[in-house]
Amino acid sequence: MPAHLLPMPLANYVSLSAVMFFIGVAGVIVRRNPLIMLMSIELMFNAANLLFVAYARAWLNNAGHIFAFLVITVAAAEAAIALAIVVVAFRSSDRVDVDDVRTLHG
Amino acid sequence: MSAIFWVPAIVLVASAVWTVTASKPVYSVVALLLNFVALAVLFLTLSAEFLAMIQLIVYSGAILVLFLFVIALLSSGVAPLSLGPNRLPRIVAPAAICVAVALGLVLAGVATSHGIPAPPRAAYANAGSAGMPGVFGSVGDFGKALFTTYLLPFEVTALILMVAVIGTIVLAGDETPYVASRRRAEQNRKAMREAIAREGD
Amino acid sequence: MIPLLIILLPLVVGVLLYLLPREDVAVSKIAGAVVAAATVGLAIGGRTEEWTWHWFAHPFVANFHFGATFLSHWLVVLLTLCTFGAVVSTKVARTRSMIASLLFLEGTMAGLFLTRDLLVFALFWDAMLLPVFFVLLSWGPHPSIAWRYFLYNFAGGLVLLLAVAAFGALVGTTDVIGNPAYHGLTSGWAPWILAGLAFAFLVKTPVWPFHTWMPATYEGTPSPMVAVVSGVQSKAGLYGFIAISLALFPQYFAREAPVFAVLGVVSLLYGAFIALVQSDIKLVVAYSSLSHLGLVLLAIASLNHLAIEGAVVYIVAHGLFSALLFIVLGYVEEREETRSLGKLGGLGWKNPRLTGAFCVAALAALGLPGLAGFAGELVILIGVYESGYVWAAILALVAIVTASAYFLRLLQGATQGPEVADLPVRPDLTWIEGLALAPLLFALFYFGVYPHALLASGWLHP
Amino acid sequence: MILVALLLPLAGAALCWAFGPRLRGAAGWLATAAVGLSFIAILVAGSGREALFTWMPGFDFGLSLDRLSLLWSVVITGVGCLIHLYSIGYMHGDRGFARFFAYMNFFIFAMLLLVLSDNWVGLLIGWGLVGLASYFLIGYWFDRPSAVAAARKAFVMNVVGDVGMMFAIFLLVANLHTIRMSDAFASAASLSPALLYAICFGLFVGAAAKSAQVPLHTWLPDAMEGPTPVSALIHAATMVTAGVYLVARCAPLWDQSASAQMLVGTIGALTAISAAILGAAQWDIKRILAYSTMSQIGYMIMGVGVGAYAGGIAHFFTHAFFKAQLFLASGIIIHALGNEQDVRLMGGLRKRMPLAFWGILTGVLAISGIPGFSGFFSKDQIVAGALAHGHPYMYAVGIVTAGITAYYMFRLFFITFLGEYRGNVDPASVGITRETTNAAPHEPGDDAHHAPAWIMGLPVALLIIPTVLAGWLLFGSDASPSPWSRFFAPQFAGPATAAVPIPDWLTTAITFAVVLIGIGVAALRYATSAARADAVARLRSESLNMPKVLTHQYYMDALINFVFVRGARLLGAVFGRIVDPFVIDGAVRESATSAQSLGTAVRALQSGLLRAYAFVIAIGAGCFLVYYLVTGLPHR
Repeated sequence: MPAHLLPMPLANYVSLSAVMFFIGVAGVIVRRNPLIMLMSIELMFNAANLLFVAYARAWLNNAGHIFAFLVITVAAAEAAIALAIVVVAFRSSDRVDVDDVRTLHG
Repeated sequence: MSAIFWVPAIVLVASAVWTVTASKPVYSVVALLLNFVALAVLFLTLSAEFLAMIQLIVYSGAILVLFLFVIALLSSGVAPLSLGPNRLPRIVAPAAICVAVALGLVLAGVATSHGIPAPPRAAYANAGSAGMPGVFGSVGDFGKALFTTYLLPFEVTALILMVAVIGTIVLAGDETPYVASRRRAEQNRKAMREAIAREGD
Repeated sequence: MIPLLIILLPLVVGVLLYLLPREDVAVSKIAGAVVAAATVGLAIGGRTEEWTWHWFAHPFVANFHFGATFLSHWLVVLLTLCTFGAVVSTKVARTRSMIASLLFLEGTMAGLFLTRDLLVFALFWDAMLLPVFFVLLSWGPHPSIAWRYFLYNFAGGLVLLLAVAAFGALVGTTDVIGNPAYHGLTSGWAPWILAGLAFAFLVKTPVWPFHTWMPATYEGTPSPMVAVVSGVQSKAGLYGFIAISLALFPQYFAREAPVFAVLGVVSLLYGAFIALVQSDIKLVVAYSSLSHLGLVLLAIASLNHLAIEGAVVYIVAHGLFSALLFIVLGYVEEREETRSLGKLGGLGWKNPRLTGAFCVAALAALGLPGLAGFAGELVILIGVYESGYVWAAILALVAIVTASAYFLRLLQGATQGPEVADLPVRPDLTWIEGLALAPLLFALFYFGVYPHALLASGWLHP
Repeated sequence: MILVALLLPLAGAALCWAFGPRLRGAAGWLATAAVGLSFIAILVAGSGREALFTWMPGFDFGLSLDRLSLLWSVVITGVGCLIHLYSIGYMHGDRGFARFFAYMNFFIFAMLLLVLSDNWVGLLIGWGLVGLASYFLIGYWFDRPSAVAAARKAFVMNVVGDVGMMFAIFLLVANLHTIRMSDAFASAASLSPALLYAICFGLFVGAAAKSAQVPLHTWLPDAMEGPTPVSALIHAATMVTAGVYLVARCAPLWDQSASAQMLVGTIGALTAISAAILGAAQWDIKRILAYSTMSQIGYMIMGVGVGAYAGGIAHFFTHAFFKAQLFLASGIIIHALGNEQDVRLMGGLRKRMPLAFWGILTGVLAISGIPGFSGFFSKDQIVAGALAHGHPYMYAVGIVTAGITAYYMFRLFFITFLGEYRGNVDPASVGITRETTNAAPHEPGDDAHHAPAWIMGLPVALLIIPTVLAGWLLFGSDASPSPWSRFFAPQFAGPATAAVPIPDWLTTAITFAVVLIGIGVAALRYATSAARADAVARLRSESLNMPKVLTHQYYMDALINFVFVRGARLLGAVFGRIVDPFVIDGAVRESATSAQSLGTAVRALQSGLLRAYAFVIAIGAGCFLVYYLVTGLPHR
């Protein structure tokens, strides 16, 4: 297999990434459990990573890898902070529902 | 040969759907784990072995475990869909439609476009078979790029992680410095009030 | 190094004043006066000095580049003279803070005039609002006046900053004021940048219809501060027009010049007629300022070499006599305990020296031949006429007649007529008060008899 | 030397102003000496030109003393010196003695600057400073509201004139690119007729304001609020004739423009006759003299306007003497009578004040044009000149005005000096309603009478000489030109005059006949023994029957007040009270409120629901997506 050839056409990877991304979007909008919303966000991150890696392979440029790596790192940080917020927000409530938190209301 | 793409791809989509639709967060975590593994496989097929490892270690090993901890901590993630009336009923349908339309648009765009850019002519110098040191996607290759060309972003990432750690402590710590100082101040005031009251007698 | 010194010395001393005990009025006053006098010397002596510190080079070059150009040299001299007068004449509660504010104002405005960099110009533009804002907050009759001053001018400052940023992005450097290497900007954005600059300048000057913050501000600010604000800060906009709009966007400014000419003429007449019916002495001078600065804008918009030379003379002259007028009005108010023309009168018998100073200031303001205002006025009008704005020149003549009417009304109302009997006779001008006025009076006479001194030293851009 | 002559009075003014309180009485002598030395310096200099300095780029200042400016300078400093001397007596003991002399000296300086400048800007500066000096001196007693108002009026009117001159100067400088007068005159022919007319018009606005010509004349009668020496110096002898000087100086411009000459001549004639008619209706001695001044300046303006320059300036020359004489002599009367200025309360003063009697008599004879006295010669030249230059209407007006002048001047003379002294009758019985008098509460204090009498008497006595004799300089014929016309021949090389249909001697005879009629009428009404015996009743009925249009000066004041003063104030009130707070600020407030309501509307979007925010973000991202799909990805 020549190094610059992909196992599949690039369009497949793009489509796969898009599907995964929009599943994540739908999850964020529809679900009310903050934990599942966060996991949906992780899905979106991963969709983006998939694109990075696929294009890096297609163009044989490892900048994509670097950025995927950075995304993973930032995702880790984000998850940590977000989970901390969730813990603080819902520590004393008996149910976990983002719609209960409305302090951002203008 | 195409199975090496299609099998992980199907697992990927299916597990993503499961993640979003699972009735309990714990199921979502399991589904997400599956998703990550499938993605790691895809990374491998794209000769990004280092990233595949990272994907498994960081995501599956660290982040998902964190999720599990939080679920356990809150212990209220057991009844997610039986939480009473949805406060955004009107959002769900349009959102679904919008998402579907957008997805359709993207897919249509991908399908009809001949414009997915072709690989640039200046191909990678040391392209070879996967796994070999110094080849595209290898740990050495990746590390060299990370610590030379992309050193600054890497350092900034370190800073971000640092901030995240501190932020987490401040936010979720039981006895945050802010709370502690406030409590001490309150105690002092109280003591002073009592002292004044005593002197009044 | 001298330009930097002119900027930093007042700022540093201003901060140091706060280390003094609050009651130590005399020391702070002497320190302020010494600093102001020192900056006068520096400003006159440091004409050719420049000082540069490279700030950043990306996304465009911006430098802390200070050094006087032709016009800014005179503006800084004017600024330091007015500050000296203001500091020496200060007689308010909390003298220390007032003098510190005056020094802050001097430092920031010296920065504004001396900088050669547009970005630094924009920063100082906002910085110079703060001392006045805080003075208005603490001494003014009502905080709303302070906010009004600040919001109007800060809105101008923000637009200015945007325009400067756009300029920097397009040209690649903002170190362009008085820079012969810069050869104009040709871009579709240029008119928008020009409009942004013009908005800030028009508000600051002020020019009709952006002037409504001005009367209340001038009325509410204590005399020493308003002397500097009216005498020098109002020139920031005109300086911008000459040194930035006109010098950096010659062809675009020329295209829009008729708009500015019309605004100038409207201000000229509008201010004159309103000044005619004001009964508060400070408001008379405030509206006269609107009128006079309209004339300068008209001169700039006429794009005529002669008119712009006249504008330079008139800018300096206006700074001198309006600072003088406001300081004198402060003295009058202090003695007569009112600013109403209906209650003032007969000062001429009681305080002849004060009346003399008042007289010179008012006569200079109404354009008496032989004092500094006249030279600028005449040359401006010749230039305006030459450039083809005949109607504007004729309307300006109407405003000159009106000016003589309202300034005489002011002068006579305050100093002449029957004496107001129910007040004890207050002492005439003390020597300290006279010291505050003397440099301004001298300059008014000197530049009136020999205005060529202002122009003999060269010219910024043709 | 010219510069010295110019600066001496300025130095005197500065000294008097700065050290006034310490100088006390010496201020008057100092000021007089400054003017006297200046007079000598002028005579020593004789003629010449001195470059001074560059005022602005391209604006070079200089002084020039030619025959025209020599004449004016000599009169200014000569008569000025006498009036300064007189003032020492008149102002003795006044509160602002030194200040008065500072102003007077400053006036002399400004006037000299006006006539000595060789360029337009210097002329304009002098023009403005003269107005300022006049303002100071009219408003000298500044605690008197009427004086303050009169001073302001004079100044603003003069600024109108300045502005007219400025306009002319724009035209000149913008078209000829020089401020030197001689250069402008040399190239005057290159200007188009319309431009030339505009220039002359602008200059004449200045001249008319300064010389109190219709319709810019209303300040002059009010200017009599100033002390009497001021009236003599400024509002009779020197400043008000600056307009004549200007027209004579710009003769090369006027010579090129017949329509401008027509304008100036007409205005001059109109002023001459209308002021003379008003002069016949006044009771205040200084106002009578003020209107006669206006009228006489009308003559001069008419003379220089029609091109009879030598005649016009000759009348200036003689008028300076006899009018100063009249004012100073009337000042003696006013001073002696404790500031009474109303002639109805005078009468029978011949015995009491012989010097004033003789002074006013010679002045009246001169101004009326009795042959042999100075006014006769110069007036005759103007009237004849009007005809010679082809203006029969002005000729007629000149003759009629001469008659009216004789009437009202002799009326003044008869009422004041003949009959019984009426100072102790009830003012109402002679028809005085208090608003028409302005008895000054504030003329010099009681100790004024301590000043030696000769100080005030000497100038009056000295002035009698030129009042009688100065006119003989003009005596001459076609065969042997008068010294005057020989002296000014190189100054005015005007076009040759047409043949005159009426010989000169006939003009003289007609004029003299009309003058005699005027004197006769005055004598019949005021000098017959019946009139003298019945003076109180006659004056009363005349006061009460005086036409309203005359007592209100043709309503000019009211008209100007209504149209310009009220108009400007109304405009100011509309701008200041309506436009500013409601229209402009209203727009600003409106934008503030609309921003607020926009904020309220946007607030609803901030539901606080996290998922709603996410949805909005998603829609935004979707918009970008659609945009890129439609337009294609940006290509590098």
